[in-house]
Amino acid sequence: MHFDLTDDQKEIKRVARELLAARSSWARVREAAEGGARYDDALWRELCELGWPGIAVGEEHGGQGLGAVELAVLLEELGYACAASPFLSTAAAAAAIEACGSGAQRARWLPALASGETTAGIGTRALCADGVGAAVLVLLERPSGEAMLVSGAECAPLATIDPTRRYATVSGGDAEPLGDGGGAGARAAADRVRAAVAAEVVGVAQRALEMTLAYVKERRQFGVPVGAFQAVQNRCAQMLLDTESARSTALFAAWAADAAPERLPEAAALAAAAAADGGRAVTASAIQAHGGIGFTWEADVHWLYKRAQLDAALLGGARQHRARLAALAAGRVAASA
Amino acid sequence: MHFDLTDDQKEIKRVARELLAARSSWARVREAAEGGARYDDALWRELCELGWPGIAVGEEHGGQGLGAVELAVLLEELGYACAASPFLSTAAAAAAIEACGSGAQRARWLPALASGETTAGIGTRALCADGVGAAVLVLLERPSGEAMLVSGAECAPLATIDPTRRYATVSGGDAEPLGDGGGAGARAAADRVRAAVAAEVVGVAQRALEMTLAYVKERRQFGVPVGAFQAVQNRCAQMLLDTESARSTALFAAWAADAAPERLPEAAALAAAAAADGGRAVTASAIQAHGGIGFTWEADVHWLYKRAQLDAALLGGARQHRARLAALAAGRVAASA
Amino acid sequence: MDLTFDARETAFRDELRAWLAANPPGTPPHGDEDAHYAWRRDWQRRLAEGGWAAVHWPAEHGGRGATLTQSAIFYEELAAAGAPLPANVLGLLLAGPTIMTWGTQEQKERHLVPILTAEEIWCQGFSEPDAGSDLAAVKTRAVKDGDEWVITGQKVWTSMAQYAKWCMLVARTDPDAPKKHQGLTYFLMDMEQDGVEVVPLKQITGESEFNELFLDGARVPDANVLGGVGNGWKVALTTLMNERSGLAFFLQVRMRQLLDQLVGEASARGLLDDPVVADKLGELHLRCEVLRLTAYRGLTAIETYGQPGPEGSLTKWMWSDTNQALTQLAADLLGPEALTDGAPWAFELLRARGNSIEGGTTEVLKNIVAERVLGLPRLK
Amino acid sequence: MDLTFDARETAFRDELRAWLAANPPGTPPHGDEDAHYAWRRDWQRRLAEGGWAAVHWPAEHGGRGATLTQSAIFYEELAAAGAPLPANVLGLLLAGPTIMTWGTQEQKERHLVPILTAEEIWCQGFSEPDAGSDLAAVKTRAVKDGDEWVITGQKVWTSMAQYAKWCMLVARTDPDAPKKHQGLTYFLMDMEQDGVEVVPLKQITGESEFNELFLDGARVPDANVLGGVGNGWKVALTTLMNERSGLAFFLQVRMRQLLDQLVGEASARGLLDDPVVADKLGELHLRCEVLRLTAYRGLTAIETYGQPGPEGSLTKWMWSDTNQALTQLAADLLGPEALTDGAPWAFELLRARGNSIEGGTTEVLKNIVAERVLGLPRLK
Repeated sequence: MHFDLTDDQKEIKRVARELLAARSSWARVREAAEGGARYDDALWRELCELGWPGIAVGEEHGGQGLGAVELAVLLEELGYACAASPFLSTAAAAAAIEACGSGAQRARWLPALASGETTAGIGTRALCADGVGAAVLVLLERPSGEAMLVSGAECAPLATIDPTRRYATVSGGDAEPLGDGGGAGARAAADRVRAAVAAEVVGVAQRALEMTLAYVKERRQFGVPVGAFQAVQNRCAQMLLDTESARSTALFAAWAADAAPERLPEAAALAAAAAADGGRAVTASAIQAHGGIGFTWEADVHWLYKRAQLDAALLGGARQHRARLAALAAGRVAASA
Repeated sequence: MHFDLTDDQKEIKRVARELLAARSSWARVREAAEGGARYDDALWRELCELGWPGIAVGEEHGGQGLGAVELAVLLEELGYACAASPFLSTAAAAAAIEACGSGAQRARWLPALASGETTAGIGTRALCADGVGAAVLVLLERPSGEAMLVSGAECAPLATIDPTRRYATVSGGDAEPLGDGGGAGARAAADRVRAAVAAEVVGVAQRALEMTLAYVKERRQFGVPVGAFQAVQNRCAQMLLDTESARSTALFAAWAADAAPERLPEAAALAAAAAADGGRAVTASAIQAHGGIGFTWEADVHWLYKRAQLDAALLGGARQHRARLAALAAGRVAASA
Repeated sequence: MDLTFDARETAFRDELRAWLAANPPGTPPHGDEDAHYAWRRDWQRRLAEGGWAAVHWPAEHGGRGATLTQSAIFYEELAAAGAPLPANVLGLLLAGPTIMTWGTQEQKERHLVPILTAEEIWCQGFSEPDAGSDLAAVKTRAVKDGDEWVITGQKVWTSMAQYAKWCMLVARTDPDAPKKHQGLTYFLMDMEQDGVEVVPLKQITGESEFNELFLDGARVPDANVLGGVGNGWKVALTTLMNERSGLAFFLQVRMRQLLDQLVGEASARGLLDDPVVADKLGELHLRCEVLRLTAYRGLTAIETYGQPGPEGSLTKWMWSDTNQALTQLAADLLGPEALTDGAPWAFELLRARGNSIEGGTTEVLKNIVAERVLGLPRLK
Repeated sequence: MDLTFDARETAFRDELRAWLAANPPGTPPHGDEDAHYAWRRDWQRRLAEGGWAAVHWPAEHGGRGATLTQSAIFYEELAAAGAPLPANVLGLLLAGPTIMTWGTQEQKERHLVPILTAEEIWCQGFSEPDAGSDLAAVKTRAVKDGDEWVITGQKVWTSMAQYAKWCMLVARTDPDAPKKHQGLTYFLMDMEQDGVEVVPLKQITGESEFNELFLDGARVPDANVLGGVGNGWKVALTTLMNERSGLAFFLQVRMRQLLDQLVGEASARGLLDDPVVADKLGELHLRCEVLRLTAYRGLTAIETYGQPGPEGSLTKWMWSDTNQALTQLAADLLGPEALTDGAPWAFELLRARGNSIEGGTTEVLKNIVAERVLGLPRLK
């Protein structure tokens, strides 16, 4: 039992944190967002040079041959930076195709995705992240819980409240279940995509928490730092609790994806439920703790709030995952009775 | 528009507060509760001498000829005292029969109820307050929302966590809809009973709040009164908000019962939803704010918590009332569309 | 206890309704903030012509001497008719009454009519970057120079400053006063001068309701001191304590309309049969009604006991919580379309985050409730 | 990252499971608290005989030198087997390790074995009526008299005092010490003497887990000072900081069992098809899992970085919140039968109110999180 990143994983995290601090500052994110959700092309090129879109793709397809935990580590850092890039969708789609795709699907899509030559979109037809310009989409079809692989679709740009990312609505295209004929594999693919989104949310929440802590330690009112007020302290404590809850479940889901696939359905539901609600709560709290400043465009915490709202939508909301968890619990209880 | 008690109603409130402070101290409540939910007979005699069980019963049946608001005023004070007496059920049943009963029902039950010669029970077959020894029961049958008048039933004592009141389970008996053949009248009777329970909860919450305020102003820790800590202050502020929400809706329901019957269904649902959740939250908060002391039998706040739990059960929980409110809102929106 | 309107109140409401029916506010112009504000300004002019701009003002100043309940009715009806708040809302609710209380005859004659007609818009210069909610910490300085005062400093969160002719400005005239709330003076400052710079503060919605105000040698003549030099704390309290409960009714009706709209959209999607949705909508309905009832209880309390009490803190807190829950539920129920840039629900979702900050943060409101309503001790 | 048990951990678990299977704890005696405690005492004797009473103690003192993960496994398995906590839990978790750290050779030889076998039960005399969570405010006095100390004062919340032979007692030996946390001394006090009176403190459940301890001339020989006169603050910190994470695992498994039971009862009533019920059960399931995962993350952190960290405050807070929500939901779903006096669910509902008070109130835990984890400043 060792519930922490390995030294190698910590090193990936450190490198990502440093790189993104240098290359994807708030000024850069803002520039991309204010330009109408343009992506930071220089950043994307750099991420591709590092091979990160293919972090969880096998070496035979030009990937790094690492796993879902390493992907989660990167996604947390990209979320932390609120980076304007198609990384989430491309890397998550690649990881899902790698783990669950048929041989033909892997051969067709992985090389170009791993190199970042082409990008992917993830989501639903009503809301697809990074869909515009994507070569392939991994869409989560709600009723069956199976992920569909869609190519040749029409992706109409959808301007959302989160201009740090491009979104689209999807119509048409050729759709097939991800994997050999759908079923468990296609459901696992969907769970992997959700686990990836949840990992991003952890970073978003972590950043919101850190910005808030820095602010309330600095900002003074009535002669003392506002962080000394118990109401502010309790708010920050709750933010920590929500962030750590999202982190524990997101790491569990990433670990289960590779190491204990039979636990993935539950782990992914846990991660999705915790991230969808927690991300919104933490980032809303960050705005509140910043007071009037937090409500301004200049303060940057709002990018995190907006990203958390869209990520929650990509996850389909917490509720369906809680329902799934209740059903799983009921099944277990019934089985042991 | 005058949303406050009249001078006469305030006088009733003052008299009740003073009388109960003298006659139904915590020592007396405790004595009754520890004796196995025995009632305080001396108190009951005194309440009867004042004619309070018949406060909302017409003078032709020996009542005071006042209305639902005056009843609510008394119930709030009885709840505030957490008095061990069959007042709630008897007075609420009498008020419901007076307002909604058929001529025969009124003639049969009101004189003895108004004088306190006999008592009534209210609730359901699974949980009936004051059922043991009651001559008549007003039972709220869930599906139709109609109140039933039941006599000659078997009431088996049910020891609950609230020993300040006697509860029973009910079987058998002659049941008839309250009023002429049920329908709107019998539903209004049920709403009146719920409004009465909600009024009691307001008093329970008010007492819990006042005990808490007194305690946190007095009790010192780390050299200051604990009431100076923002976390405690915020807790108390929330208690006030919940108490006042329950009070606003309970008063509205009591007023609507007599003055605007067409608004009673909604008003009663508002009052029941606010009281069921608010009463439990406020009294639980009172225990917490008292710290370790609050968790002891000696501290008396627990009587209020237990009463609030049972009152919530008598109200059938907040959820069904929220559902009713949603349906009412939807109906109104549809009608105006 | 009587929760119906009495004859006078009903007559007031009916007269207003008839006037609103004959003078519909029309639909707001889309998109452009300036056009929207011009619409509100025009709307106030029409209100003033009809004698409806300042119902709570005494008749001698062009009002109707409305009771609090009538004021509440006014704002409820305004909102129900889809009308906007009058453009000069700060002038009507804050500057006007403060000038009536503390102003000289000249000041009253000079200022009240243009407030009423929206000819001269007012803004409020209280908050400062490092003072926040703490008026005693005001740093903006006013230094005497002949029969004028020279003002230097910075104000924030000044809504409508971009349209304002006048500013209710609190500045420090005696930095050596023994206590910090002493040595403040309340000025009526002309915004149209060099030395006053208005910089819009863009919000997370993309709009700019608020501004920063940079004062660098702005000048105010002695005649525009309100309530006497060094008396600013007291005068400002009049402004702060002024009865704004009518506004609360306006906001409540708006929230109720928003909820009704959500119920309608949920119904159109067949979502009302979903018990979880019904549970949440029922809870929001409850909270809206609690707000309305509690606000009316507050009105009665004020009418009975005089001064406005601190109950407003309770309703403001409830309102912002509820509006945030409501707009978040809309996003949950309506999905991506409620998160689309420029969609009304998306705007409401973002705008609602400001509710618990503007006009007193929820944290400050809870403190006020704890200390002033519950009498809990202050730390230290 | 590896969320499976390694070979050593698996072996430990399997050995324990085998032992538990061969030595089932049996069913607890109903009703009588003394009988229940006797059952727990007997259970600890059996654990001790099997070498399982104090797995986290070093082998030289009769333990197994278990790692934190093994300790966690121990408590998880104990709870899963329906076993109670060992009777002498405070001796095993607090007194023993504190004596190992600070005790003389004689003290270790005298006390450790009877702790292990539950022959001598221990209680903890830290809290006082006016001191609460504030150890520096301890008022109980110890005055030197020859080679003895004479103790006068009052302690509260001393669980198991009615069964205890020994008390970990913190008393003030130097009232003139310049700082309040100086001048404290940690005593091993014999409870079986005149001058020690134990008064049960009845809880809102009707049970008496806790006691008040009245000390009126109780005597402690010099030899029973632990860690030196005047060093009580430091010694007490050892007790307070001692690793109790294993206990958290026990409580979590208990809560999971309670939730499973509720899911079963809800299912039997056909309530799982109700989306509102499913939503709430799903949320509780999530919280239980978050607790389990976060606790394991905490263990890894401790194993990696040494000292136990303040994460325990976070899990304790989550646990009490969740247990309160769970027991309240049970009352909502099961109706009156969950509110019947003596019904297990009714007991759980009432008992859960203590969760956010005992062992550090949630308010204090949040402060600890804010100051020690988040590094937020203290007021003053």
